[in-house]
Amino acid sequence: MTGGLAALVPLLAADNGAAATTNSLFDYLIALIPVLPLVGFVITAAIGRRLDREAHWIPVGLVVGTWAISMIVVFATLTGMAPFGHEGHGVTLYRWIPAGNFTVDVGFFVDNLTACLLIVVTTIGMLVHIYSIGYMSHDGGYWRFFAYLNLFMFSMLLLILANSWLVIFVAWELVGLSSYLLIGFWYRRRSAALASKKAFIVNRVGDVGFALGIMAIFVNTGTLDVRQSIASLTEAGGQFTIPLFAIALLLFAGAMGKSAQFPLHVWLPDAMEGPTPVSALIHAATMVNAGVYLVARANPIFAAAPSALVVVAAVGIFTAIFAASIAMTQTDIKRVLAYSTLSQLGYMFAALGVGAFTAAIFHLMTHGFFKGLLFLDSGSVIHSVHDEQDMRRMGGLSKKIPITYATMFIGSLAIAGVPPLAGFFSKDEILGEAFKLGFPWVWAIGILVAVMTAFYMFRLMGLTFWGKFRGPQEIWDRIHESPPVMTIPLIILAVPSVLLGLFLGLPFGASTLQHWLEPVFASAATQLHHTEAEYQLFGIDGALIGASVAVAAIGIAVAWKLFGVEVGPIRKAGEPDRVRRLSARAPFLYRASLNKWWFDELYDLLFIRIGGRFAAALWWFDREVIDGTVNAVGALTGTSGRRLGRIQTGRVQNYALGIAVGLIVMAGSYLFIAGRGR
Amino acid sequence: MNFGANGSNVVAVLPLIAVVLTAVAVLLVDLIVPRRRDAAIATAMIGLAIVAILVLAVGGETRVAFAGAYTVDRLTTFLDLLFVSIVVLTIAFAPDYLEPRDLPVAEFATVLIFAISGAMLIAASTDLLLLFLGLELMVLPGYLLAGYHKTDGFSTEGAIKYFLLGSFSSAIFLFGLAFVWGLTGSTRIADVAAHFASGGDGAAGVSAGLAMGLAFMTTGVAFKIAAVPFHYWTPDAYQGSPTPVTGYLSVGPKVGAFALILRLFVEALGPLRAEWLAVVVVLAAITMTLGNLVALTQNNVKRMLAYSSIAHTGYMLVGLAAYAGASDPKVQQTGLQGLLYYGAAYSFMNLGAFAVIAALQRRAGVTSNLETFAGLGRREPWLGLLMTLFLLSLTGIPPTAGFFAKAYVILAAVQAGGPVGILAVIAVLNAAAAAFYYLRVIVYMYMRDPVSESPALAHSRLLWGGLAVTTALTIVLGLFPGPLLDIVGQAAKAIG
Amino acid sequence: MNLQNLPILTAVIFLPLVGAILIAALPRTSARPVALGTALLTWVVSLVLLAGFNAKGQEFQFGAQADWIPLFGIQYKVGVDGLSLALVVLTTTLTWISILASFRPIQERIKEYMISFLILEVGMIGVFVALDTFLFYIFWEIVLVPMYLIIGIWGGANRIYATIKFVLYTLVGSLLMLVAILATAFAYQAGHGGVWAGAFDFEKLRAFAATSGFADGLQLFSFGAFFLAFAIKVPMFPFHTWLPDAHVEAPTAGSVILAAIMLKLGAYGFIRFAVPLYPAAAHTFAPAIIVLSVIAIIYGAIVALVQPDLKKLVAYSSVSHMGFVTLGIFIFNEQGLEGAILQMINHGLITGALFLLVGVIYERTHDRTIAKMGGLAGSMPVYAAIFGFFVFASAGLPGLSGFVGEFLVLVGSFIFQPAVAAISTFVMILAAAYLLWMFQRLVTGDLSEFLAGLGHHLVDIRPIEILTLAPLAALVVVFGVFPGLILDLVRGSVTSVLATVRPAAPIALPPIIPAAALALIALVMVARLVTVILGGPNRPSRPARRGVVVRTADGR
Amino acid sequence: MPRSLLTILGTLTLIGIAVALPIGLAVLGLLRFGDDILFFVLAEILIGSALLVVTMRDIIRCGLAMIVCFGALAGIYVIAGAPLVAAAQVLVYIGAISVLILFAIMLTQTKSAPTRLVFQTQAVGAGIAAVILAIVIALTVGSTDWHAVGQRVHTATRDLAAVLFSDYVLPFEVVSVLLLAAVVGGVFLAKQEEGGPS
Amino acid sequence: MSNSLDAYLVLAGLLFAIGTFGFLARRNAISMLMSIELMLNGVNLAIVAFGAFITGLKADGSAIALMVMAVAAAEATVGLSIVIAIYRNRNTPLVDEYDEMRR
Repeated sequence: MTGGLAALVPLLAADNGAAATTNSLFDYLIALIPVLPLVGFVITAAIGRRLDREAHWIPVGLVVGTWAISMIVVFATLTGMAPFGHEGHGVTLYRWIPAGNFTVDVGFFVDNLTACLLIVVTTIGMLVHIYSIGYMSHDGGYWRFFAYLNLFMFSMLLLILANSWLVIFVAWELVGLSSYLLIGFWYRRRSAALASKKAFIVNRVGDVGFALGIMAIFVNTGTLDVRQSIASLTEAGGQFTIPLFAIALLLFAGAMGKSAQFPLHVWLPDAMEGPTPVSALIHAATMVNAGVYLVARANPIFAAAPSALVVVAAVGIFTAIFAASIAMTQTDIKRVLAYSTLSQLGYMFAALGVGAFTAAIFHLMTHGFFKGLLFLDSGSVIHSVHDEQDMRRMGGLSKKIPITYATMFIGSLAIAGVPPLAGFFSKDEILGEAFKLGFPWVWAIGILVAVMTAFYMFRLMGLTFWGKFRGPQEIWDRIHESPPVMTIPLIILAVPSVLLGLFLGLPFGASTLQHWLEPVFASAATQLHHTEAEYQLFGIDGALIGASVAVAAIGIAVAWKLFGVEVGPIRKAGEPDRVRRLSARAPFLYRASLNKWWFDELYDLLFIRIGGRFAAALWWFDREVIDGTVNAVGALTGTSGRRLGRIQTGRVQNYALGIAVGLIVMAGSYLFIAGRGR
Repeated sequence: MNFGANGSNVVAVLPLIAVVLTAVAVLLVDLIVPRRRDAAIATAMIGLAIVAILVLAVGGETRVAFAGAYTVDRLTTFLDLLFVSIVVLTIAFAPDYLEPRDLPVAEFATVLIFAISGAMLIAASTDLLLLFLGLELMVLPGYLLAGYHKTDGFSTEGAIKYFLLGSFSSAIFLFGLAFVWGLTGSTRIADVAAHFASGGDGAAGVSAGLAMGLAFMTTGVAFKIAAVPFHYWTPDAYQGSPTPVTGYLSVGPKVGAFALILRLFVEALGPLRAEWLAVVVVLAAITMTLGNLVALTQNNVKRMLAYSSIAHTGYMLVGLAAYAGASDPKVQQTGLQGLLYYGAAYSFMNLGAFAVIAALQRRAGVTSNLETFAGLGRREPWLGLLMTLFLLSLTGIPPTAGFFAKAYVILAAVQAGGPVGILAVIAVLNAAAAAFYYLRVIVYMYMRDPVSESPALAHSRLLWGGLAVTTALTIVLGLFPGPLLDIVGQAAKAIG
Repeated sequence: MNLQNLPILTAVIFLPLVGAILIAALPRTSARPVALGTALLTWVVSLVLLAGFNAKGQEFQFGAQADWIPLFGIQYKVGVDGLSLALVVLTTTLTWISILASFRPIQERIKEYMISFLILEVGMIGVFVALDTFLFYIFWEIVLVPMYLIIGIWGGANRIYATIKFVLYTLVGSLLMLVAILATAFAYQAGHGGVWAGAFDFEKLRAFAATSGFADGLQLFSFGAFFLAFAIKVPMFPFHTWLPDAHVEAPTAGSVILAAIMLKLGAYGFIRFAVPLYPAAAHTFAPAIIVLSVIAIIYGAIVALVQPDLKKLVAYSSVSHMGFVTLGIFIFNEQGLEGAILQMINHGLITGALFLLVGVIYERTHDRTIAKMGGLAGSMPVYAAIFGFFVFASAGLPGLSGFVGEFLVLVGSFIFQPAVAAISTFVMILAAAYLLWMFQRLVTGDLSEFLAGLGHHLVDIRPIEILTLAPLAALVVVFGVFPGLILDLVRGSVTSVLATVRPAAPIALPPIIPAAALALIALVMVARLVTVILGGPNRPSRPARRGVVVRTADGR
Repeated sequence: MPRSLLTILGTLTLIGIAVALPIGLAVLGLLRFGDDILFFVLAEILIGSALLVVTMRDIIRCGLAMIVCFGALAGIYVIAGAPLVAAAQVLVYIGAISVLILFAIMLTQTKSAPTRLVFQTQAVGAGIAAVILAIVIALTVGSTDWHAVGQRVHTATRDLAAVLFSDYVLPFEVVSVLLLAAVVGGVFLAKQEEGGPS
Repeated sequence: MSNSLDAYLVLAGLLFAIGTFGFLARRNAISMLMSIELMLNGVNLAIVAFGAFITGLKADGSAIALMVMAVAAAEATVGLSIVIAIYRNRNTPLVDEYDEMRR
């Protein structure tokens, strides 16, 4: 009890954990990062309804505060200031679970990896909050939306800050919850409700693996502290109950769920039922990166089990091409972006799989910004055309919504890998590393995906902004640019989409990011025998860059050819007939892409129909066999009673005969007993 | 030797004399002031109170009278008090039933008191002939009581069935007794026991004649206690009899017959228990099982309670089996104590249950069908509550007398181990099955709406008083079994 | 003043009885306030227990002892350790909540209802604090009667079938347990030179079991009997079929108590009596019980997926959740046992709340069919929010109390055997599936035609209803964030139980007896399956009212 | 009337056998004359009349046969050396019980109660049970050592009287109470209620 | 033969068995009553025989036999009164028609 009471005053107990250091100011700051949004959530959930249209002040304000604190902490971390140093700094709040030798402390730990994610999460989170003020301004559940968003921020920050596997798992589930709430935000829409449920359940599939992985870690190491357990797991010559390979795959299962990797990808496209800021924040920039973060966090474990890394790479790159293939034919603007997200996440996993952890985090950061930007743009588009999401009823919007158009164009260039935008650097690094680290097949597929990426992004641009408007005239007349509260975040986001790559990862020698993340990934690199090769701009590296740029160009060109372009002087109308002919020529591929390779149908068959039948059969079994047995025992008793009751004929002579027979039997048995006794 | 006028003999039989005189007095009072119920009842009650006082006064020390034919020991005292309470309660419950049917109370009380004199005689007899006579004195008035509602076809039908089968079984029993007399050459229980203990017929194995005698006696006794397969009379006689009589029949003659068993099988034939153990075990098992199974399907509460009474016989036989099956004298004692405790507990709870039925039948023409009980909890909440208590006690739900009694015999059976241990398991499974039909009555009382809205009846104070006593005992014997345990402990010691 | 020396525990046990008697004596109108007052008073006094409890000590505290039936050494002996105390407080809490929740729905025979409820509380508390096996049994059976009445009188349409099934099923197990209690006492007595003193005293029995131990045969029999009694109560697969029926028919508060407390009686019995007294037999049986628990976990969840009735769904989810409890107990390690206890308490809070919530709906619609519902979020937003909260708590959302217990059990079972944990963990998916399915059908979408037809009857949750749910919600959060509050409390109990028994052996080839038991269960099921398929007698789903007219004369 | 003829023939045959059997046995030396012959004849009469009691159609004749049966039994008692019992047998059974039964027959055998069927449908089963019972008893009796004296003992009336009023005084009194109870109850039951059903 | 206990006992057994047969087979209540009397007489014969042949019993045999007779008389009284009572209700002495109560 005492532990619990002390926990009510969190930081007083900060020194009961392993790291018994004097409290520094940063301990409080670190703790405040997740606590502020939690406070925002609680307040808004409690009184938000009364605040009505003013409900955004508290949550947005607190998130801005979080961002500010985060930036201080990030700065301190990355510059290796006092308590952080090279290895990072942790703070323990209280002992959460004291169960024998199974103890879990709630505490935070900030190192450079965390810092990198903090940048992405808090920045985009803050911008999305602001953006939402405008986007959601007319929605009935205004306060609810901000409450959920704050809950999400809390969960996501807890996820990246936690220093115990189990607390990560808690946050893991909580982001799942907030995702559920936000996808199903418009609960009256049946599709939204179904999508949210699907997201949560599919995530749970991955969570099972994660949970088992955590148990395995505990069984192997006796602790759930992230660093301690990793340290003892990667100790040389360690003998473990559960092989590391299994642990790595179990953790990866969790990552697959949250990051929507094949075959658990099905929830993410449906998740677009949520409001667009949600898609931007959760389903593009932050939550879906949790899987990448997890694998990166556990990188020594993976490095110690290289065969698991191959699995990661294979799943990642397959998801990349698989999702890209679907994105090429989707007509819903947000779905295109959703599949694009899947595909980009696949890249990141491929990077992790090949051992290029830094590259993966690099792409995570750049992708977070430009995909967030793209989603917010799409939101702005949807907003402007009055909640129309089908690109077939768009077109020519560039004139009406120029800021949106401009920022989206930047985002598209970034994702397509056009230098010197952010996406170019990060994607190029992934592909390059894959090639150099001995995974040419990853590189080859990756290149193909790059073509497809450039293609579907500019298909999207073409269909949305260029050419003629294909929707109803009355809509066209009312299209207008979004309010500044929405466009300013777009502009702000466009900046890192352009510059972040240059800043973090200029590929000449050790980049900034590499420098930052070196302490986190060093041991894994050693384990995997990576050697720092000289950067050869005019050798292998230059060739790879050239290939990347080339494929991006090819993709863009094909898209322009088919769907038109209106950039400055380059103007060309789209060729819908040709598109039609092309799709008719490859009907299977086209249909497969359009129908997302029928995975929804497959799962529906497997889990809803067959699984439902099975469950119904089991219920039948329960009623008829198990309960039937119980009832049969009862019925049998009753029946035998009824049968036995028939000897009571009512006729006294029958009774007497019964007695006489009983007498004879009795005599016989006594004689028998007597005979035996003799 | 002349025993007749011996003073100590007279002292020993004083309670018996008093009870007979009470019966006669009631008859005389009825002759002097005819048709005055209260006078007859008052006489009976006063007489029985005197009897009870005499029982207590005479008891306390062991008195052997009539050259060992008649012994007053703790067992006698305990059983006598039990019998007196049974008959007092029965008389208390009867008027409410008899009055609307225009049946006289005086004759009822007289015959009933005669019957109980037989039971008291059994309790004190240490002579086989006296046991037989006591048995007859107990059951003959019983036949008459069963047919007491003589204008009612059911009552007389039950009576004649009871009578015919009862006489049949008496003859069988007597035949068995004769065999024992022939073999042992004595009618004294002490002599018989000594004969068998010294290996007269027992040690070297049982002679065929003795086996025959045992078979006939067991059959006769099994009939009286309504053990399967000699139980046939029970449902018909119970259902047919006037309800207070049914109540009496279900406890008085049953406990009396068990008293006979204690005197005959335990005291006299105790040395042969290895021979009759197997029979008792089988009887107990099939008695419990059949009683409960058939009770499950009954729709008439009296008939259901008749089958339940059969089942309870089975439980009591478990105590007897524990006595016979145990090698440790302490455990044997436990078995007998269990039997006695069960007898007492069963008497009170079952009388209580029948009293409620009788009270419901205060309006002539009301049957004892389950429908009668529909909505009782609402119509007459107190009666419903009490009935619930008695039924729960019969089920064996703590903290009631029935529970402790059941636990006690089961404890004895568990201790005895072997086949008797299996009997314990059969007993509890039966108890679970039995819960169904007891609970069914509760279902009707509380969970069904009344078939017809009839106004609550006014019940006599006597009935309420009697119910209060049975209720109190049903609860107290369950919550604080200690005192009674001491008593039955001493009683059992007298014969074990 | 030392709290330990006051007869507080006895007061907690019998206060409700006093209240019941008071209600019986007072007029009908005072039944509600008196009942609530009594329950609240009991609750407060039980909190005093909590305050005065010394969590460091492993021995029983607040003990009270008096000879009852000296002849057999049967005593009135009560006392609490952490486990008991936690469950007692859970009981007192949920009782007043249930009574409060009954104010509106129960309008008929309110006196009898309240009396039943308070006596029920006496029995439940008694079970948790009895330290004499005989006394334990008595309280155990006392619980049956009021529940029987509560379901049977104030229940739904098919209540009589359900209540009789409930009672009979429970009785079968408990009566065998009585035999086992008596046999154990006798074995103790025989081992102590025929002296009965202490033969029913739990502490003495436990000490005896720990030192010389009971004979193997007795252990197997007694454990088997205890197992049956407790397994039916928990209920473990395949003894669970009474539960859905009982829940569906019981009134709301009855369901709450049934789920929250009554099911815990069985689990408590396992921890308190079955394992410490018969450790060898427990060890022998453990593999079979673990198999059954894992089946229950998965099976309950799968069957819950297809339930058309809200209460049935929650009932089957209880089967699944309680599977964790039995699993945690019988893997015999600290994580498992602590998790099991935590799960017991959390299941009590969460499922209790879910039944309250179902009751809220039922009170307005008089229906529980999921298919008829829909769109409640629009017309009952607060209700929807609270409902969602408990749905996620039930689904084991971390941060809420359901998670920690489940996870601890899983960790324990992973230590025991990873395969067991792997199978059991899958329930996370299934639980999310059936709970969210229910939630979605109920809360989202447009208001269903059925509900729309109710018009203004469909009011949002009332303050009194919130009052019943708020404490539960608060506790769910508190225990989710600070599970140590419970874990520290019960550590002593856990340690003393585990000291008596070796860790369970992994399931490889189970010993012959449990294997035979499992085989028997399987055989019975197969036999029944064959009869059902061959068109055997159909199950009488309604109260058996066969057409056979038993010809009994309409006699006296 | 072949049926009545058959009955007469059968009866004659049975009587013939009954007479021939003791003579034959005596000739063979299995029976000593005197008591043995008397015993045997009385036993024959006893069994024969008992069989008639349980088989005859007309219940009044059954009652008469029973009187014969009891008379024969009294004779056997005399042979067994219990003359007082024999006397009591005559008084109680023939004098009281039989008459009582005959009265009851008169009271209950109305025209409306025809004697259609003498036997229950289970007569065969009853017969088998009775035969088994008889055989079992006979076998048992034969195989048991009763420690009996070789020569039957005559019970002097004086001895019996002494025993009766010393050892048996309590049973004696009990029997009187029993009879009182039976009479009180019997009178109540048999008494016609005024205004009751006829 | 008249000096052999076995002969008396067999005779008693026969009488008892005949009585049993009558009791089981006859339909008329009074016939059944008579059968019971036969059985009791069989028993009495056995008792008297024991009195004659068993040293320990001597006069006891006769005394018991007298008691049994008295009991038989009492039984007859009771039985006949019941028969008469039921006859008033049912107008038939045939016992197998008294089967209103069964199962």
